[in-house]
Amino acid sequence: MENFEPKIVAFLCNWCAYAGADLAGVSRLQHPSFMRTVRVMCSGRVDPIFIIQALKNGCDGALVAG
Amino acid sequence: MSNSSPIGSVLVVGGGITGMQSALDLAESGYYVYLIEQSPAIGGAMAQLDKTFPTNDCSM
Amino acid sequence: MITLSKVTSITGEEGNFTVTVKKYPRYVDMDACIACGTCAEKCPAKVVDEFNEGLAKRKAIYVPYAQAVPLKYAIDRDNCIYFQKGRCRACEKFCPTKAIRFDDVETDITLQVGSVILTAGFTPFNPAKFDNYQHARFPNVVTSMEFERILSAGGPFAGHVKRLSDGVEPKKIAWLQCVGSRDMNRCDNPYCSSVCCMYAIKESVIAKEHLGKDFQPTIFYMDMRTHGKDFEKYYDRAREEGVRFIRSRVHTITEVDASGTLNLAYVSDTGKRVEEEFDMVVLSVGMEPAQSGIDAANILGIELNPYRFVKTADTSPVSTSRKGIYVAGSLQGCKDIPQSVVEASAAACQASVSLSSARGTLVRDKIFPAELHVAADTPRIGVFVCNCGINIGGIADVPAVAAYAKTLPHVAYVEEDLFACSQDTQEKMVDVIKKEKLNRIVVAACTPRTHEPLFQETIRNAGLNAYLFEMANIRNQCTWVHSQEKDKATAKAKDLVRMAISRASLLEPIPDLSVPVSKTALVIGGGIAGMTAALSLANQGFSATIVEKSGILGGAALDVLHTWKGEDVPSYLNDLIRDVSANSNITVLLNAEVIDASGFVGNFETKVRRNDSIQTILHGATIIATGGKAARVDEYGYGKNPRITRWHDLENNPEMLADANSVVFIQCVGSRDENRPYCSRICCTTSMMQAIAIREKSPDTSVFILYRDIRTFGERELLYKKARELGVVFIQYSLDKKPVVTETPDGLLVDVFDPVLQQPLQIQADLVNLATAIESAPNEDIAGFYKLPLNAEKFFMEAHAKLRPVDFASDGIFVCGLAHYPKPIDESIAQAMAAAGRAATVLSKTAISVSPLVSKVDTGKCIGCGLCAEVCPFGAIILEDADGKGYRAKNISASCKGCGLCAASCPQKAIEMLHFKDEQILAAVCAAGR
Amino acid sequence: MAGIGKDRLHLAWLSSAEAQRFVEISSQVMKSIGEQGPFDANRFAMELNAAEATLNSETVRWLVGKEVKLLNRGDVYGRKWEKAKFEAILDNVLEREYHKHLIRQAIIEGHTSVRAIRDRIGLELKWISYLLADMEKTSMVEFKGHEHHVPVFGAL
Repeated sequence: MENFEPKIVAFLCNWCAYAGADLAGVSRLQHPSFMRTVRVMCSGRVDPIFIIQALKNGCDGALVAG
Repeated sequence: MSNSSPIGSVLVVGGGITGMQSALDLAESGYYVYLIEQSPAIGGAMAQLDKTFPTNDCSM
Repeated sequence: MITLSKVTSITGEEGNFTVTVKKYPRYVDMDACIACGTCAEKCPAKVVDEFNEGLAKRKAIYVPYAQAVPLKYAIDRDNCIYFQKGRCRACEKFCPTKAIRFDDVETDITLQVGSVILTAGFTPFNPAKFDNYQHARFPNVVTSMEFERILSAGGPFAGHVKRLSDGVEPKKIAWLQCVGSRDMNRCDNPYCSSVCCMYAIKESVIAKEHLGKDFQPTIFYMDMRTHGKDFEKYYDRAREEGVRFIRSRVHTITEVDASGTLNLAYVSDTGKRVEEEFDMVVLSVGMEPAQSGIDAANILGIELNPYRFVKTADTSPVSTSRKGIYVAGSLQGCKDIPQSVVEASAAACQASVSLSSARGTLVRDKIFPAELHVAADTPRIGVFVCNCGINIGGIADVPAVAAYAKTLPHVAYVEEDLFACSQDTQEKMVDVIKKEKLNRIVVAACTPRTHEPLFQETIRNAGLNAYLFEMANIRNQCTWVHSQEKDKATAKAKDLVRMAISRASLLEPIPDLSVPVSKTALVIGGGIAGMTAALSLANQGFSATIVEKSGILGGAALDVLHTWKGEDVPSYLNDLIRDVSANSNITVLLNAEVIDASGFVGNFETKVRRNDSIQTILHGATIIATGGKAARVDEYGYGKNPRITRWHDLENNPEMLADANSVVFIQCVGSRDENRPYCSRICCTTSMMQAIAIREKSPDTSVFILYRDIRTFGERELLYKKARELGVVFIQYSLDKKPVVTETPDGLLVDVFDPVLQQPLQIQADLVNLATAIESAPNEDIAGFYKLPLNAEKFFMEAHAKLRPVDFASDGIFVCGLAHYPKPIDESIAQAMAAAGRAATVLSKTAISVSPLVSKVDTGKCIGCGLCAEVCPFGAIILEDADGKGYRAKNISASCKGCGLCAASCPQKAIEMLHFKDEQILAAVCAAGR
Repeated sequence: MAGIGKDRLHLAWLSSAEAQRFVEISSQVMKSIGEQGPFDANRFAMELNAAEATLNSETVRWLVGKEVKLLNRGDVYGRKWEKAKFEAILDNVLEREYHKHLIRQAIIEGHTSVRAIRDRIGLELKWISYLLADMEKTSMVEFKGHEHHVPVFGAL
């Protein structure tokens, strides 16, 4: 389990969470690099199927943030 | 109005929430807008507020 | 947009002004600056940060705050070491784009404009000069503006609330209201600042969220003024959540010990002297007109009132003393954000009225080359990996990312750029796209939120559809936040690029979407708000139809004699009705009622019934001005005794006062209680005006006002002051000890408990006047026809309580007047002008382009279950009777915001979101894992 | 539900200005997933396929879509549903659908008799038989005949 580098798909709402993630960048707030962002127009767009697909395709978890 | 053909542009003095709204409305209605602000960035006092009533949304 | 500038002179007149503007040097080339922040990192000069109210430091080269627009650095000359001492120039040395211009100079710009709108705002009152507040001496006494910054996640303490003296989390904070407001003794600001009660409650509630259950907030106040929409409920909730409210003015603040804990001495409501310790004190400072606004007003030659706000009339709330110059926001008088936004749109509307013949003469649309048809072609993806100077290239291995991109399917061309967004790279990009016949473009750089439009324009210049473009965010969400882990940042950048390429290969061109606009408005309601809105549109050349239920125009204002500034309402109303009736652009339908509506922005269809005939009106915009009315009450014996009146009975029948020696006003009748948990906003001021009129006419008549909180907000406070000076007696009562009115053979008796004397009082009254609540018109039908939300009290709910006070979430529909919330005439007029101004943004266009990223129903798969129509928050999907097939869902693309709720919930998977199709998102998801 | 652990999915709400909060969320998610270790998609292939099919099923999508309406405005009879009641029904439907798809996946893998299915997925024999009968009706599986007196099924 050591050196385990998880890969997590993050579904971020363009207007809130995605913008928040951008701002974290502007503020240079360092955080772990596991996240792979998929931008959506609203977190309501995220079909649960997407999450199953993410897990099927080698991701270790998912985050939906809006 | 004494001038028969007025100029289709408006000067908005102040880049706070009020000035920005005026400028946007005018621009969307077909006028050229000059928005002037004394500081280096627009936003005014509202940008300084943390959150606003009623939803306690952030004010950005 | 011109920043760092001031107006220095003006000549000319309405329609044709010449204005000179002095532009101060920024010392940074705005076109070259990419806001990477290297300069500020290297700048050795630390300066007090005024954006954070002096609680933090910034550098001498800076952006005021992280989300600033324009996001470009500026040098603060007064604090720059080079300008002050002649050496340094560190920023110049390190700037990757050579954007520093130490030789930048002041310039004068001459502008030709048709009108001017002044919105220079307010300055928070500075309490430093008053020693009783101890702001300058004690570190734990802060102003409310400073406290906002302390609370802010982007503030000096990253949102952790702590004392300035020792960094300890406070357990008890006291807010002191009316600092720099309602005070003639010390600060010469006799007016109420209108906003402080509400922001103090908000700050206390948010502080409690930050500090947890044990935190004890206390607010010391004179009158709690929560007179805005839904404010009263917020106040109620704050009390339930444990915010303590004490009606008292703190007279002495001392420091208890070296830790900075404070002792507050005040007199309780029962008259006892109390001392209590607090960890922090927040001074709820009032508003003063900004000096820059006063200067500008003087240069523009417009009149100010005695309190140095710009002078306006109630019936023309945004017009100044000089024609063609308008004012909006807190420079016109203290007000909150929504009212400022309302005035902003109102001023825009007024400027638009006077310049309507020149509309569109100075703006032009950009023309792009014809689009190539590449949809069916095999993807040839061009990938541009940006170094962003050293912002990306300094951390991630850009050559490796680019080399990796070359190995991916469909990638036809890869290049590295120093700055992908620079003008010359953009031009090169157009050439490359054409030469390499690229048909999908991926840019790996900063964030699409700021740069997608720029690149979309670029590829449109190369003949590609704007939606054949995808960005990989390898700066904001990668190198900037993983700068310590260069390998991982590179790996992540590769993943993000792979995801973007995978998605890009499935992107499809999406045609622009636009809908034609019917250049006419429907105004529902013929009161002051409705008439003002219709007239404001008609005077800009648009036509308007007013639908009024009753047989006359005028609405609720027919019961009003004077505005609070004393302007004559009946004659204003007569003029307005005459102008409306005479205007050839306006059709008035009296005794008419809306019975059904359909359509969307630019294309509404409303059915109106009038005298048993039904007509259909086509219109591009809808203005809801259905008004409100005084509530009927049965409290305090109303209706049983002719000597018990409602306020407008008194207003219309002044002869009732002829033989009255004693008049009692009871406030909040039907307001601020369980049935109507809101403040009706106008009643305190109305009673004040009526009481003043009585005392001025017959000084021997005793006048009593029984109130809960006096809410004479803004400069209306001066009426309260005048009433007190004229000898009106004010007695406060609480909800659990309401006054009791009894009939006796000699007249009326009013029993009330006096909190100052701490004993019951009995007042003999010849007349009892009830300040009854304002309630909404029956709005349910209209709300249903246009699918508009109502709040719990059946007032229409705007799109955003602060920022969009006249809009609805559905485009093309606007609200004004009492239909929105009880309000005085000046505010109704301003809101009506605002609604007209907002409607003009729709009506001035021949066609509205809407975002084409909308949902699309596959009618072959659709089974007509209606779930999508159910979940859509914008009414953008309806069920339609497809011939012979039963119901099928139909998109109304003009109303669609592209959120995708419908697609995620369709049981048949019959709905696709353009540009965010299932397979397009899944392509990225699947690519993420590998 | 699928033994995948709901801890692998995180939901969060934040506004555009809350960069700090984004970082906090990101660290929490990292910690949580880090502790759970890597996800082995092959091991859970059957469960994932079944879960995917469940989520794609019309019944589930329809029920989820109706939530707001049932809770706030009432059903076709005008009755408003309690949130708890709705969730209980939803859980029930989800479980049933998921089990059906699990059985189907097991059949696809070659576990064609009731006992073999039980051994693969661990549900009760009676419940499996009951669901199989149901699945036959909706054409998810078909009865293929007997092998050594044991009924066998095929996926459709």
